[in-house]
Amino acid sequence: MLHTINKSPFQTNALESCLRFARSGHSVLLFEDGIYAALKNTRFESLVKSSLTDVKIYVLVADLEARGMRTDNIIDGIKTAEYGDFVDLVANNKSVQAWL
Amino acid sequence: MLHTINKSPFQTNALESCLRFARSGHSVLLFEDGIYAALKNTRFESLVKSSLTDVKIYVLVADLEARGMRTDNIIDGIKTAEYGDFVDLVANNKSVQAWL
Amino acid sequence: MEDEEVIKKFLYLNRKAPYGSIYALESLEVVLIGAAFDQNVSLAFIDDGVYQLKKDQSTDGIGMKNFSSTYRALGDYDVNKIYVDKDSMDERGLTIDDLMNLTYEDEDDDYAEKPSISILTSEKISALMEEQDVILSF
Amino acid sequence: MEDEEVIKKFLYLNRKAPYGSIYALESLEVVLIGAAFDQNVSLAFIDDGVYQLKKDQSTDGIGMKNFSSTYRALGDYDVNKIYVDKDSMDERGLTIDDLMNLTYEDEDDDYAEKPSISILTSEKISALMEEQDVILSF
Amino acid sequence: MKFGIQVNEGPYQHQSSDSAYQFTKAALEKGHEIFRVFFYHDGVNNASSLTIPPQDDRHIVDRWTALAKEHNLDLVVCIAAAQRRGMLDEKEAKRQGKNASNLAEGFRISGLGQLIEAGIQSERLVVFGD
Amino acid sequence: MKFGIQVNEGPYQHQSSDSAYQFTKAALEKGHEIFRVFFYHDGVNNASSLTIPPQDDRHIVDRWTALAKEHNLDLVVCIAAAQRRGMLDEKEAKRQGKNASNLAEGFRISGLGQLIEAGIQSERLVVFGD
Repeated sequence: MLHTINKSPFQTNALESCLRFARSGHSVLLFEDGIYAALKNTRFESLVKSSLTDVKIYVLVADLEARGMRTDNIIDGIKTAEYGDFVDLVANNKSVQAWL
Repeated sequence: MLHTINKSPFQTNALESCLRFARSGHSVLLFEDGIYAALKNTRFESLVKSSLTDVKIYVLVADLEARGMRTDNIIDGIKTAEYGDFVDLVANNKSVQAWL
Repeated sequence: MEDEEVIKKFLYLNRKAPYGSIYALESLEVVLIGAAFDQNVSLAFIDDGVYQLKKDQSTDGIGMKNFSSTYRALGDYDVNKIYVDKDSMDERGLTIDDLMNLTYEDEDDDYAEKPSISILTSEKISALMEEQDVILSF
Repeated sequence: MEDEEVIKKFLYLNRKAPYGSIYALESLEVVLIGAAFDQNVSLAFIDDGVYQLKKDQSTDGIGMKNFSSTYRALGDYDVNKIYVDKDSMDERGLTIDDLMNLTYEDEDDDYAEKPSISILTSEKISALMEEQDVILSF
Repeated sequence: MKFGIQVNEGPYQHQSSDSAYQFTKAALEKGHEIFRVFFYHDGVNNASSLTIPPQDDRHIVDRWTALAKEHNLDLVVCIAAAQRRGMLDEKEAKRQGKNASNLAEGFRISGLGQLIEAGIQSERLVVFGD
Repeated sequence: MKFGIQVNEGPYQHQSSDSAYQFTKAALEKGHEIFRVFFYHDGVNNASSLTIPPQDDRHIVDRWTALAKEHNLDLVVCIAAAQRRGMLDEKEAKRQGKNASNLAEGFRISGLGQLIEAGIQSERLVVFGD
């Protein structure tokens, strides 16, 4: 199952709520303002790092770069994705939950 | 100075951010989904209670009742307000910051 | 060639408080229309979504339409699998007594009136989400 | 009778990240128009608003207009009091080196180029807010 | 006292527009003056003449129009925000070669300077948004 | 594979509408089929024919219209959500006694059943919103 998050973890509870319900083996895509959850050295780094043992996390590069961040700013273990990879993630998972 | 909060403390960081910047003697009006911060027995009760020593907190009764809550559900020390009181709060403070 | 009739598991996942935004109301409008399609429908209420089911809503003061009675009608539309996240209730200090009493008549049990709402652990809500074909998120 | 010219303290308070919503861009549009009014203008960036000033923004991939260069033009409009909340920077792991280098030419000091951005404690931002006549919140 | 009001969200989607209306009405009832209501961001959509809400719901646009008529309010829609979102008066529609306009009665379209002016001329500015 | 797309926010205010477009385009480029794009909530505002963005910005409405033409997409605007927000096609405008309509080329207005149908007929439904 794929979870998508488009909100900053500092602004809304979408990330925390998603990680509470995501199960082992699920994938999480961070995009739009959700990309801030993928970055090193933030208040959410340890939460995100610890969840990486259960879920696969992807971050949309186009949204990362728009916001002045680079792929070497992201937490080790988070994978980068283009829009095409986003499409593949949707295709390869049975369903999608958008944490709006 | 008056601060207004129209977001649920469970959904966004508006309450926490407001209380971080509000100074002693300021007033805070909780309205729309912000009224949930005024209720007893929530995860935010202790944060709100402790802030009452510094700031005055008001809750808009119309929004409280719309959401099925009553004035006896609110934390002791929080004052109730009608729209007219909201107007008075604006008039009686030099400026208003809306924590959107 | 005739199409086989598709029956999918639809989950309406509600995470927003009522009135502050229109998501609760317009989610309910989809549920009502969707009820005509004979799919396997569940509703879940998590995070601030649990506030949608709070009883005693009274919107006279804000001049908006009180749509909470519509939840009571869901049973008549055969929408009777309504799941509420216990952790979300707990952190809001809510119990089942704070919610509207939503029921349906069980046609397999001599039309006995039964409760539609079940309060589930987050683990069970997760399992519910995982078994869906379609999740409509509000 | 002629009106006295009113000079008020205007604070633009920015709390949202750029691109995810239009608030950052449309806030900047107000600042630019407002610069023509000879008021006492300050900008504050707190919470996710600090991300608006992140350098190296590149929006080719999302097909949206990159408006970050407009912040660089603020100095030319005599908008040079730009305050950033230190706590917001800290919890995001950001330092001043991560932000765009915004400057202005100080006409009272032989047009020397000076930095527009000051990083302030939350206490100082609170004091700044308190002394304003008008706060425009974005 | 003289108030300025800023409305940042469209009708129905967010309560902001309702709250702004209730606040404005209460301020008028208390004898205050509303210098201007300025519609910005998605707030410009409050001015659509094509809005048709369900019969059992409030009509947010007509409600603003009626309040403006009763109290001679200045309801100003930001032109930059309006054009991005498809809100045009007749004059602008003609200028832009569009065959329709959709600005409701009681509203006028003008520039962002009107918001700054509201900040200067009003004794209080109150912002309603998301 | 067959995708359904739901768009919940209007153009420009939130990135959702941009993301939905980029996703849809990428899915088509990968050879997938888009069963339908359904515009709900403020998403209906993506269909406004009166939108005039600044010249240096993307034209979100025209971009959807062009993509629909190129790939024969079914762009459906929810009628209930649309009426609340002042989005009308010509027929509905006539029926409601409105003197203007504002539905852009390539979009059609229909009922919520079209969203359910998209959920049933598509192999995946992807929601973009705020």
